[in-house]
Amino acid sequence: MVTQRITDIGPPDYRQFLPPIVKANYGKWKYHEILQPGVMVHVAESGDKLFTVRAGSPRLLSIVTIRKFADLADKYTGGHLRWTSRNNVEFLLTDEANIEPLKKELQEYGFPVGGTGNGISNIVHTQGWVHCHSSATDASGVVKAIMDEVYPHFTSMDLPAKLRIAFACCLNMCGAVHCSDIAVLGIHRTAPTINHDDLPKMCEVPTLVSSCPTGAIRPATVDGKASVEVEKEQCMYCGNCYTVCPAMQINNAETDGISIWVGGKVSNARSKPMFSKLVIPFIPNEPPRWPGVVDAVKKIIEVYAAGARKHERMGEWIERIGWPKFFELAEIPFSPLVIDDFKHAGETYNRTTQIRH
Amino acid sequence: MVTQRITDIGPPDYRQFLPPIVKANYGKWKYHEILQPGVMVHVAESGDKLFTVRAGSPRLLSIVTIRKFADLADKYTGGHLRWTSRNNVEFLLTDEANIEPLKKELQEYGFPVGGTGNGISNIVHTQGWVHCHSSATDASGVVKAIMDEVYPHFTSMDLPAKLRIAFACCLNMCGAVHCSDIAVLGIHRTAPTINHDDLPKMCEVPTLVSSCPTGAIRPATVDGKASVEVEKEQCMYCGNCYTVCPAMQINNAETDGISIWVGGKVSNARSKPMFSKLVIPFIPNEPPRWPGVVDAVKKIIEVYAAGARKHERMGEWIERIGWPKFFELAEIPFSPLVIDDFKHAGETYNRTTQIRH
Amino acid sequence: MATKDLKIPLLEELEKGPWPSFVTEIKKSADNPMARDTLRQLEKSYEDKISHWKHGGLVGVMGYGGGVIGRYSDSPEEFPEVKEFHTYRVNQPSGWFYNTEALRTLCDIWEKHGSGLTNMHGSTGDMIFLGSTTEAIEPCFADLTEAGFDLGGSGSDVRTPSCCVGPGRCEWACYDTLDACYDITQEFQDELHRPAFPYKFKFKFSGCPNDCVASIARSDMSVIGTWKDNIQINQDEVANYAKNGVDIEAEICELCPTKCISWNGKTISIDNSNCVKCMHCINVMPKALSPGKERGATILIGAKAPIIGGALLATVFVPFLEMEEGYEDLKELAEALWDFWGEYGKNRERIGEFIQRVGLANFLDEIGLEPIPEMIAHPRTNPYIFFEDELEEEDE
Amino acid sequence: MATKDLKIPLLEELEKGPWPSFVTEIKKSADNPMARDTLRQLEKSYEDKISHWKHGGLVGVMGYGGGVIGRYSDSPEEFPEVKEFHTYRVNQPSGWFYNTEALRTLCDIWEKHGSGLTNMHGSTGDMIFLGSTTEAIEPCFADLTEAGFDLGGSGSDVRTPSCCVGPGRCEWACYDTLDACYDITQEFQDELHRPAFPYKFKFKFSGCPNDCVASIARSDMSVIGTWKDNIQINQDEVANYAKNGVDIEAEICELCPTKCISWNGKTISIDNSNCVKCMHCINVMPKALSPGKERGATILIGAKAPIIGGALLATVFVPFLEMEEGYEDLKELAEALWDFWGEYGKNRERIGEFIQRVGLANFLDEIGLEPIPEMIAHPRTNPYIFFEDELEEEDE
Ligand code: SRM
Ligand code: SRM
Ligand code: SRM
Ligand code: SRM
Ligand code: SF4
Ligand code: SF4
Ligand code: SF4
Ligand code: SF4
Ligand code: SF4
Ligand code: SF4
Ligand code: SF4
Ligand code: SF4
Repeated sequence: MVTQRITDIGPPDYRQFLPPIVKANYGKWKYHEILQPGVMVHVAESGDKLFTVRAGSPRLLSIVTIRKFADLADKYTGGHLRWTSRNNVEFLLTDEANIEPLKKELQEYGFPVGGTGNGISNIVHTQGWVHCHSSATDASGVVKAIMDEVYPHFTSMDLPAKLRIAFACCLNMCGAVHCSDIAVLGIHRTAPTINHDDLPKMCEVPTLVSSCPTGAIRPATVDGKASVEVEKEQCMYCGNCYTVCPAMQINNAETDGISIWVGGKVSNARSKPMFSKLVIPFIPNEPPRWPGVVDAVKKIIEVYAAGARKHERMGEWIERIGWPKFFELAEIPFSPLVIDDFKHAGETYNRTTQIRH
Repeated sequence: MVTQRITDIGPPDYRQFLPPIVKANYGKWKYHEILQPGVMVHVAESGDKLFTVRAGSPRLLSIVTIRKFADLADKYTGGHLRWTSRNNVEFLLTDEANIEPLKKELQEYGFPVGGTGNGISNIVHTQGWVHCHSSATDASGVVKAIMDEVYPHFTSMDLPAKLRIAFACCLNMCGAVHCSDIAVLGIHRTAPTINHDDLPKMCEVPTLVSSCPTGAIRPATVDGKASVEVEKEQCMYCGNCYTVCPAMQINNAETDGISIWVGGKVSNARSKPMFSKLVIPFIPNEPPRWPGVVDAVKKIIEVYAAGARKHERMGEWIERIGWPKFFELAEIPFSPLVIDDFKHAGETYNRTTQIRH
Repeated sequence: MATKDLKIPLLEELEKGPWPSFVTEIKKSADNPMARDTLRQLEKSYEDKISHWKHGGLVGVMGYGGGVIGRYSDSPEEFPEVKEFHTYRVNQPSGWFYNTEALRTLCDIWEKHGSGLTNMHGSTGDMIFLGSTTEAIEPCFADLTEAGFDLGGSGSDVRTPSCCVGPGRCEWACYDTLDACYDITQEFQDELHRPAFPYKFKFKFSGCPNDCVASIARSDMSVIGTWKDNIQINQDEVANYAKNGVDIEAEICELCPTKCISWNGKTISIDNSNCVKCMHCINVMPKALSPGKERGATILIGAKAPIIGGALLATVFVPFLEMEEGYEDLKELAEALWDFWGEYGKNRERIGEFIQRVGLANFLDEIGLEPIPEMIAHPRTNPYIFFEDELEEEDE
Repeated sequence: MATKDLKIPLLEELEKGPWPSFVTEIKKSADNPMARDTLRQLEKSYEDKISHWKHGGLVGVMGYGGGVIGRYSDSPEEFPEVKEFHTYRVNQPSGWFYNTEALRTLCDIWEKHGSGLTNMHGSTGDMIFLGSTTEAIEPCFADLTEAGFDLGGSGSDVRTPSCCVGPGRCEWACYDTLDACYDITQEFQDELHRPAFPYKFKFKFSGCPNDCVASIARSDMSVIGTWKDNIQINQDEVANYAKNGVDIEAEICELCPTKCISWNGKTISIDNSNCVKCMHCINVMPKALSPGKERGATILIGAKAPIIGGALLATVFVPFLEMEEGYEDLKELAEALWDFWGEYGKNRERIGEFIQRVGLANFLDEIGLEPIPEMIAHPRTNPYIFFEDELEEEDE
């Protein structure tokens, strides 16, 4: 029986999915051009041209939509499409004439074409209340609310450079938001509440104790049972204990919310990769449309768009103008909470007289 | 009796020592020029001119020499002179005609004029074997050996920018060498040897234990007496315990020696202040003339002088060309010991693909 | 569609606006009772601002230690259809290339065994099949493998590798990202399916320093294409860009991190010995410039998200590696890392944190890599140098 | 001089070469038996490569806790004259200005009570009188104070402040460094002479960001002159510099850290709102440029050498302070720092390390300074934010 189960076959060989034009020109591309927002041509050394139409997606897709994409691909691309690392769908065409009809059908179906060049692409994000237990906020809803607002930057390329927004619903940062131009991050702000009845049944105390990065958790006997206690002053609400032990409830409807970080990047172009930096420590959860978060993001984009030079990413712009100026322009009050107090905090203090007075 | 003792009077009021021209033009200087190496003129708004003749000094001065300086000052400056923050002597003249005779007398007496502008000034240094108990090497001797060699850069201004050398005989770094273009630093390389007889008499064990930054020292009972033991793998030879407790002998004739650091600076000009970085972890003590150290310093200065652009300090130059290139040019083998493994080590790893191949 | 009776007014606010709505997507599957209860429970979260999912007991495929994430409603009476709501991580094909046949097959399988909801794709790269019962796992897996698909990673294992589109479309790919990703995934099937590491280990492959899969920020082994020789220049095209409005001095020369390009108004010249292969000039003038011909990759180790010691970017381990088919060097390096980390890494200690704990120089020594200056941003600034080992060697 | 019978062949090697020799200096004092034994013991150190000094029991002036560093030969039989060889730290006048009368008086005192050897000056700034017996301390001190001199600091106290030449000669002094140094030294005589802090506390005063006393690298309170308004420009002199060979584009515009100067071939213009007062342009063209007129100082806190936690540069606490005579703000700040550090600082914990331990934001809160973005290089990159306090306040 067991021998008949197929295991460890790995993913299918990608080669079977490559369009013929890709197979023919594999590794032999010469240059590309962005023809219009969301539409690119890649020209091969052979002269062959591959057209890409990129459509935005909420990432959470029903099979109904996937089948629709398949229909469109059959109609326009010979059945070939791919997804991008930011969850957009790309239709891979050889016939330039098919671009506009495909665009039209996509847009009619509710999927905008764009996300290329110096604009805003899709927001990389995580599960939120749709699937994850430790989320401090919803993911898809916040992303939808932001994308509705920044939509004009998805369908145009009018920013100084690429602007990458990422979202994660807790500081595990599954979206790897930590290197984004703008990072929207769900945060818990209170220590976990402990379910002392479940704890001994569900969790191993030593593993739990050692899961806490700050050493806030100590073994304790509660009502005669082996449990733990949390030293509140030491807890920084990372939720690590909750991931290890469900009896440490970290979610809190009253105090959970969202923080905003800016100026990270991943590419090695011009400047080195950089982490995003905290600028707004807390905005409350305001479902269904999170106006506080949306406004904050919008404002940051506006001042960036107005101030940055061509090709200058958010973080590069801020480094040029200085953080004090950024806070001033973005009209963000300077919170003491943005001053680092973690392990390498001293490395973030200003240690020069170079100041704009 | 006690009431007659004079105490807490502080230093004498500096005003009484200011030359009349300084009093007259105090805070009203307009500009300066370096007329020749070691000779400057400061021009006041009033048009008055103050000439400064700067002479090198070994810092360790006999009263015989100080009296000689006083004689020269009486002869040429109306009795006015000062020392600089790098231990040079400055004669403050109003009569330009006195410059050359003063220079001549100084040089005849063995004190070179120079140290200004884009050259090498005096080496800031510490006590060494002349006075300190914890020195891993001599100070004055190493400094003398280096200055003899770099002397042409003291009496000329032929370098791309200022080049500040500092020397400290142990990692207490009394010379504050940690932000110097070239830092020469005495180092111990073995854990202290403990004198268990003296220790209980001379030192408090708890203070001693807590003096160790790495927690390498533990209380121990040796021959029935309260003493300590050192976990050798944890000791990084900082000598902190020795300063607190003389029974922890850190000096070691076999293993003590010198390390070389480069690329620090203090000024806020152009770049921010920077720490010096370790490039040669160890050169043995070679009294009386330390040829290994002298050669290393000379080589670094040579490649810097050849490679740096005008106004570019050592550290700025290295940041521009990259550390791999520096090691190559200076012909310094890359030792794993220069890779940081202290608290913020991770911050010093290369975290970008930006590499010269 | 049977969505009229769903009372989800808050969520329906999220059907407004121009961006495609995930609520609409879930509604599209609302014939499926799991999808309906997903919406109902989510509406409840929107009301009371808290997640209603719990995690708990291990679920999964026989013989695998990962690939399925167990999830349970905390209000199973209220939302019985999502009482169990596990996700599958289905290993995507390299570069997320599909044909319609494969997509339709996947949809059919997921219609049969689950909620009909997916993430295309998860942050690591997998297709995420969102929501199924414990019971469905084994049959769904059988159908998937039958169709040529397998599960990806979860837990303390090799996670599903991912890569940029690379030579499939991009003129800048300095090695074959699609092939490398596929080859490594196949090679380490056992490590991917049977967690045996101190913690997760992620591979990501980008064809050039633009790093379109963000590998330097989120993979334990980041493989980023680069080149060794001179940037290829077509001066005529440079002139064309200049003519068409690119301000070469301001947009390129001034932004070059090492200022190694210069422009005389007619042609550019590059001091390639000082070029750090950042891509910027090439990005701005793709018709005029291309990476050199001697291509390979930089291997960086140890990126991760903040838990526990703070986020890390990856560190250079091999400045330049020729990426020959078979990728033996890469595999050997991975295995050397795993050996040392596997033995001495603490539970839930990512390799990046482990390296920092033991010290880069010690780590290199253990895995047998020569330390070189390219691995560090700068040498140490503190004098706390451990000489003991060296001195002991001298003694011997 | 009685140096012929000294057998110091190694040291005599150090009398060769063009740089003035400390050995020659000690020889000059060789009529003094202490100086002779200094040479003999030093020769021994040169032979066996080790220091022959010991520290030990406290020595000092009655009523003072510092100012004298006790030192003993470890071979008193061999070198009886340096059996005791203590140093005095004699507080220098501001800016190290002397007249010959004062110098001669000092020489006479030191001839009478000690070895005749000095350091002009110690790294902190004091005159160092090098080598005397325990017995001589009190009489020497009496003669010094009689002549108007006092001891400087040592131990866990305010250390002897020092300052650059400032308005005494330098056209760039943005405040009166000499006066500030003198005033602060006088104000804190008690703190200077009677150690009562967790560890040492150093003041240093530089008149402008060139920082000619290296205060940012080695003082617990670093006071560095700066200005708020526009750099003063004399365009004719700019043109003269250009004519005389300064390549203004390359030497100035390109090296300006914020690229806020431009040069049109005739005149320069400065975007002063982006000038970070680095001094570079002024340094290169002192006749043409000067700091603005609205002058004051930046106050930075917490620099130190590596012991124990690694070296620190000082951190901006007050971006701009008007340096009015009396320096009340400065004194208040110093006292606020000492209060908090004095109470909670650990033994041998410099204030810079203390700030890092308690966190800059907490520290500012305790001493009553408003946090502003100028205090940090950049905001935090980790999500480990302590919200508890804030939430508790909300609750109240
Ligand atoms: C399709 C995709 C790769 C894939 O395999 O899926 C891709 C494709 C291309 N990238 Fe990318 N990048 C893709 C994600 C990324 C990412 C990762 C991310 O966003 O999470 C990055 C790193 C972002 C960062 O630094 O934070 C990335 C950084 C770049 C850059 C460098 C931008 C910069 O100046 O910093 C370029 C160069 C450029 O655009 O000039 C680039 C350029 C390109 C080019 C022009 C390459 C080419 O010749 O085909 C492609 C079209 C770009 C465009 O959209 O304008 N790509 N690119 C990804 C599309 C995501 C999307 O749907 O929007
Ligand atoms: C006399 C002295 C101050 C004092 O009160 O004693 C002094 C005096 C002057 N300094 Fe300084 N500096 C003095 C120590 C320093 C130090 C401290 C040190 O070396 O330990 C520094 C910081 C060094 C560093 O960054 O590591 C220092 C960094 C500067 C700079 C910035 C250099 C740079 O580009 O980084 C200038 C500007 C310049 O020279 O262009 C400067 C400029 C000047 C000027 C031109 C100022 C003026 O208008 O009078 C003075 C003559 C400079 C010369 O020697 O060429 N001074 N200067 C010190 C002389 C020490 C000596 O004997 O050599
Ligand atoms: C599904 C996914 C988010 C998504 O919506 O796309 C995800 C979801 C979870 N991640 Fe993640 N992670 C996902 C990609 C990531 C990434 C991004 C990446 O891989 O490129 C990261 C950051 C990069 C990294 O690995 O450092 C990431 C960093 C974490 C961490 C923190 C790890 C760390 O070392 O800092 C945790 C916590 C943990 O391991 O316990 C975590 C844990 C989790 C758990 C398993 C929470 C838990 O302990 O049960 C989440 C399950 C959610 C759910 O309900 O299904 N997830 N997680 C992503 C995987 C999909 C896929 O296979 O394609
Ligand atoms: C004499 C002097 C060196 C010199 O030759 O000039 C000196 C000499 C000593 N220093 Fe220092 N320090 C001297 C300036 C410095 C400086 C520079 C400065 O003040 O600008 C520093 C670095 C700046 C700083 O304070 O961080 C300095 C950092 C230290 C340290 C490390 C302190 C730290 O927090 O990292 C120690 C160790 C200690 O305090 O136990 C130390 C300890 C010592 C002791 C007292 C060693 C001891 O524990 O007995 C040395 C006595 C030597 C002797 O035999 O006389 N000395 N010391 C300097 C004082 C002369 C003066 O008053 O003018
Ligand atoms: S970021 Fe946190 S809450 Fe969101 S999916 Fe990942 S682990 Fe879950
Ligand atoms: S939330 Fe984080 S810091 Fe708080 S107790 Fe849990 S593991 Fe520790
Ligand atoms: S650096 Fe060390 S050995 Fe030298 S004087 Fe200072 S404490 Fe003594
Ligand atoms: S030398 Fe330093 S590290 Fe070694 S035992 Fe002494 S205090 Fe500890
Ligand atoms: S990483 Fe480089 S090779 Fe890969 S898609 Fe992006 S630009 Fe192209
Ligand atoms: S790739 Fe980057 S470093 Fe190289 S020449 Fe182009 S811009 Fe400069
Ligand atoms: S710090 Fe500034 S004001 Fe003081 S001497 Fe140096 S250049 Fe002049
Ligand atoms: S002082 Fe410095 S920052 Fe200001 S204009 Fe001059 S060079 Fe630029």
